[in-house]
Formats: sequence, C-alpha cells, structure tokens
Amino acid sequence: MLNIVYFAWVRERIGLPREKVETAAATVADLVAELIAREERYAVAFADISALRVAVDQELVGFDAPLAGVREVAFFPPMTGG
Amino acid sequence: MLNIVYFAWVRERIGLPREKVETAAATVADLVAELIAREERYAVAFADISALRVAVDQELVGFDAPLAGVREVAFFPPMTGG
Amino acid sequence: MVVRLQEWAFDAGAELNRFSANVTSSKVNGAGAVVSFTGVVRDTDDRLIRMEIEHYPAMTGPAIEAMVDHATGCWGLAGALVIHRYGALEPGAPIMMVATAARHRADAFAAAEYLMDFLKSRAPFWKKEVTKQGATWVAARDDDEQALDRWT
Amino acid sequence: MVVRLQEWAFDAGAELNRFSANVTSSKVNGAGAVVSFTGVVRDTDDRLIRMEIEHYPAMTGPAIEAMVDHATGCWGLAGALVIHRYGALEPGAPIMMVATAARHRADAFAAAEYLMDFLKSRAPFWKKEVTKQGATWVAARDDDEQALDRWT
Repeated sequence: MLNIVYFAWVRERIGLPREKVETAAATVADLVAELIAREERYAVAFADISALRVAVDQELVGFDAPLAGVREVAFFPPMTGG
Repeated sequence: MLNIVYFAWVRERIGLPREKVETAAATVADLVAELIAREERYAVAFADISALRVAVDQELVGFDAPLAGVREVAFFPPMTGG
Repeated sequence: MVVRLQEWAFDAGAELNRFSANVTSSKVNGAGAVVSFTGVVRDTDDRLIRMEIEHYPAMTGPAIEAMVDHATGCWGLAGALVIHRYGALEPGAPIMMVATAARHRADAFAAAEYLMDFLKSRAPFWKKEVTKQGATWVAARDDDEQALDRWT
Repeated sequence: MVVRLQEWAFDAGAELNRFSANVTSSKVNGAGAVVSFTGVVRDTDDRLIRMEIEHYPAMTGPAIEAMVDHATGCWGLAGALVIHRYGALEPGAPIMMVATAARHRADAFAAAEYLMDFLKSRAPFWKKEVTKQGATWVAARDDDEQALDRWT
C-alpha cells in the first residue's frame, strides 16, 4: 500500500488530503497515469504536470522517479513559503 | 583663516583635535606640505599620505582638491565604522 | 541551530535579541555580525481578510534543517534561526523570520539570503489569500525560482 | 528615514519591532520584507576591555543621510533605519544597526548590504580597541574597500 498526500489546490481539486492506494506503478509518472484514468477530478488536478511538484518519502524528485520501496508520495504546486 | 580638524591616530600624532591656520595653500597637497615643513609631529602624521583620507567642508576629496572658499579641512585614517 | 514551526504569533524583536545574546556571548566563537529577515503579511489595498498557510509536516522540519545545516557549513555561521508560522495569519503579522550570525557581515548576509531563497521555493509551504472577493492560492514567482540559480 | 547617532546603548529588538510596525502598517506602501543588520562588539579571546568610537559630528549625520537617500531611491524602500553609537562601548554591546523595508526581499537585502558597505568605509567613524595590552586603532580591511566596487 502506498500513501499519497495532496496539498494546496491539488488537495482541493482531488477533494481529499491523503489516501492509500494499491498500485504496481514503477514510477511517479506511471502512478499519475493510473490516477488520471481513475476519475475526472484526478484528470483535472494532473492536467498540467509542469505546474506540479512531487516528493517521495519527503524528498523532492522528478516525475520519472522510481516507486520501488517508497512509502509516501506527495503532490503539490510550487512552494510559496517565506 | 582655515579650520583644520584631525581624527583618530592623526589627531593623536599631531597632538590636537583642531586648529586654525593662516594659509595661502592652493590645494590640500600644498597645505600638507606647509604643515610638514612646520614641525616634526606633522611630518610624522603625514609621512604616508596613502594611509590618509581628507574631507573639505565635510565632503571626501582627493589631495589635489582646491582650497579656494573652503572653511574646514579634515584629515583622518580610512574609516572603520559599522 | 533553531528551527521552529508554529501556528501562534511570535515577537521578531524579542527573538532577535535572544538570538544575538546567544551567538555573541560565546568567547570562543563570538559573532560580530547578525542579519535578520522578517516576512510580514502584506495588504497593500486593504482587501485581505487573512492569509492561510498550509504545510507538509513530515517534510517541513527536515527540509529546513537541511538548508540550515548547509548554510551553517558553507558560511561558517556562529548560529542560525528559522521561525515559520502556518495556519491563519492576520494582515500585518510576521509570517516568518530568519536570523544568521557570523564573524563578518558578508557571510551573515549571504547565508540569510540563501536561506530565504530556499525557504521561498523549496520548503513545503503554500499560501492562500482570503479576501472579500474570495480565496486564491498565491502563485510562485518566476524570479523566486531563478534566485536559486545563484547558489549553484 | 531615521538616522540616529548616540553614545547610549540601544535595544536592537525593540528598534526592529518599532521599525517593522511603522513600515508595514501603511496600507498604501505596505512592505512585506524587513531586513536588519546588527554589529556587535566582538571579543573572541577575552582580551577586550572596551571599544572606543570616534566620529566627525559635522560630517557623520549628513554623510549617512545621503547614503540612506540613495538607497531609498535606488531600491524603492518603504523605510530605512540607521543607528550608530560612538564613545565607549563594552564587549558584547551592539555598535550599530541598519534596517530596511521593501515590497520584496531582494530590494531589502541589497539596500541593507549597500548601507553596511558604505557605513563601513565612507561614514566618518574610527574604532579603537582598548585591551589589557594597550590601545590600538582598528585598521581598515582591504575587502571592505573592495566591497564598494560592486555598487558602481
């Protein structure tokens, strides 16, 4: 089981802050494709991947990052701290 | 009459913080030459002109600055504020 | 190194004084230069009701600690402080502050700017502005992303 | 703009809070970014008895005001503060502080660094260190002079 967490407008578009999924996706990009195929709200949230950032196990990575051994994937817009 | 003021180790070497002089010096450099000729302590204070800074009427200038119309000349080492 | 994430307000002046007293009291590693940055909720046209800051708790602390570690080593800091609020913030309130201390000012300034650049674009915070007209997520600025380039 | 030259000590944190409240309260020109620098009398090896700062009263105020004017125009500051002490200062005491406020952090940082570079080498202050071994005028540092080059 993989934890997926969403923040900011990604969370709002998908309508939940976190969920657990059963997936065989090899990379983040594969996981995104699975989610998009699942429901319209995911397709809306992931429509423009260039507007999104992803972290696996709390480390920023690219969408080509492998998911083997990963426990948590986070999707969010570019950060606006400070 | 021209006011001359000295600061930091220039003041200490010359032994006074300010004095009034009667001078016909055309430039700061001419004034320095007059002072050096006057007494040993001035010669010591002005021995290395590259280690000194000068202001006329509270504006930093070079040693070639003219003295016409000037009321106050200040000699001091490089500043160490902040 | 002190990193604090909190919902409640803080007193930037009191934090600066406490930080300065700590980093300058050491006779061994006494710092002569202390730089601080404070970010405040701005409301230039009187529309803002509040700002809401969301963050990623599992990631925020470790990410900021890594930035502070890097800055401390890179510029030989005598100390560094990061405070960042989350939750609902009122206009005019401090959002966050950074303070750095070093022997000479160039290091303290560079480290503070580095920390701000990375906190802006690499720490997992998201700002939402709630106004009388509705709520909007603050967009990331291109020049904030570009600011990171100078540190590579 | 506030420029203060004084013999007595000041509370850097209280000054920062007062400055921030002023520059961020304006609805017209509200600043979101406040940068401060505090310089502290350093005593790394426990030798210093006191620091003495001499200045040129007729020149100091006008020279600093000109620097602050330039910085305010150059970086569109919402406000700027300079406090500089003179006379006898105890180890650990704040010597001086600069604070700048702007809409964005890059301007506040640049203006604070500019003011520090010019205060170091172009404001008429001279520091003398009084130790158990005697008194020495602090020598100007070559890199302080070189730091001015980046602003031209």
